Amino acid sequence: MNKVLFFAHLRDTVGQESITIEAAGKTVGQVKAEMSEKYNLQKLDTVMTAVNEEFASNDELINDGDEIAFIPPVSGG
Amino acid sequence: MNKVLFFAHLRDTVGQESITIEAAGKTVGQVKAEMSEKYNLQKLDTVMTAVNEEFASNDELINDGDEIAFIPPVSGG
Amino acid sequence: MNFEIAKEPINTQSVIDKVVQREAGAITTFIGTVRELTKGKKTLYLVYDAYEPMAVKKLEQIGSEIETRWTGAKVAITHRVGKLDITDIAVVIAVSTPHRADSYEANRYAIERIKEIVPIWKKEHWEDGEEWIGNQLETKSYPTGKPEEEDLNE
Amino acid sequence: MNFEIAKEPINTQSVIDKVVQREAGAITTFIGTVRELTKGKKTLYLVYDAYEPMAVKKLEQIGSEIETRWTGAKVAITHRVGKLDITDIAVVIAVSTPHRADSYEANRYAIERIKEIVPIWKKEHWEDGEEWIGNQLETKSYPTGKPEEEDLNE
Repeated sequence: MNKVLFFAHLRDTVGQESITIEAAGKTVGQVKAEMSEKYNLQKLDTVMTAVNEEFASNDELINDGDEIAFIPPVSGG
Repeated sequence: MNKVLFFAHLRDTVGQESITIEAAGKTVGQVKAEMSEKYNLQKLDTVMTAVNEEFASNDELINDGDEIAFIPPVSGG
Repeated sequence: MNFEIAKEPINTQSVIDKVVQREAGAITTFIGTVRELTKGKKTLYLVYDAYEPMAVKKLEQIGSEIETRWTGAKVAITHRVGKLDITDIAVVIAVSTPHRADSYEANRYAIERIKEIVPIWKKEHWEDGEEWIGNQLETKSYPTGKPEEEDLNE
Repeated sequence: MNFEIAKEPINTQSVIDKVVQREAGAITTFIGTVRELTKGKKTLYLVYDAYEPMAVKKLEQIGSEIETRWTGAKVAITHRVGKLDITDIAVVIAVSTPHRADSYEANRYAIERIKEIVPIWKKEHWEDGEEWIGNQLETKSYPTGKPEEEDLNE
């Protein structure tokens, strides 16, 4: 099982802070595409992904238990 | 009468914080030269002068009552 | 804990205290405050949200980057989350270094880097609406899905 | 009184408080502290002396210069005099501006300008002696007897 976290406008669109999916064996890019389709997420090319709290490339493979987070352009400071 | 103030190493050399002289009608440069000779002050070309708390050129004329200060290279901050 | 996400108002002095060192001749601080007007539009308040554990890690990473790049530098950063009113403090960055030029440069590096890689977002609230602020120009994309080294040197 | 010479320890927060403004998104502070080692030589303590009324005027002048050059900037500077131990604060400069780049630049300008025109001197005390510190390289001279505009842009 994998927890998927949403932040900022993605959270507003999805309507949930997190969901749980089965993503082991998929790539970050595949999960991103699935989420995009399921929730009709826009401008996903500007959204980064983190796996276990570290930025991950689209081609990185997800393992069971990994926490996935979608990181829209940040605006701290 | 004019008060002349010395700071930092000039004060150590002169041995006094200030002296009183008669400088009305003289230029800053003249007073500087007199002080230099009287107290054997070194490197006076690196020393700025202030008249009434404002930097003054060597050719500025001193009026009675003006306060003259010799300002060695500063090192605040 | 030199790198923190805070739910309560930030005490600037306590952040500064973390970087005091006998080898330092200079401490710079950057205090990001909530400005009332942005491009003529009046902000009522902001809400900051963060992916907290990752945000702390990324602040720590920025600290390591600075300590590698500027010898003798010591860094502390606290970023606030939650609702902030005008003039409230969103972030405090303190950097101490032996010499002053480094202190300004390293501090500036920290704030630019925060705006690049630390998962914190602000939502602006105006009289006529609200919006999550991202990369405002929407010129940035991440083809590989993560920030690249050159994103820093824009 | 945004520009002060202080005989007692400087409270950094109180200097920062003077520049808080609703229009500001950034406040930078520079805190000059007494460093233990300079070029490998161990400082025991420093003594700062000032031509106080003129020093205050010159700090005010620096504030005016900044407020002219960086629109919307607000400045406060306090410089300490007397005996200072290692890590003690010699000077605090606080600058607030609408945008952060200005805040760093204006703050940096202030410290460089202090080292140029504000009549304050430090005497370093080492184990084997003491000395008033001036322009250490002794490369600077004032042919007209006062600092020139171009002295700033070295």
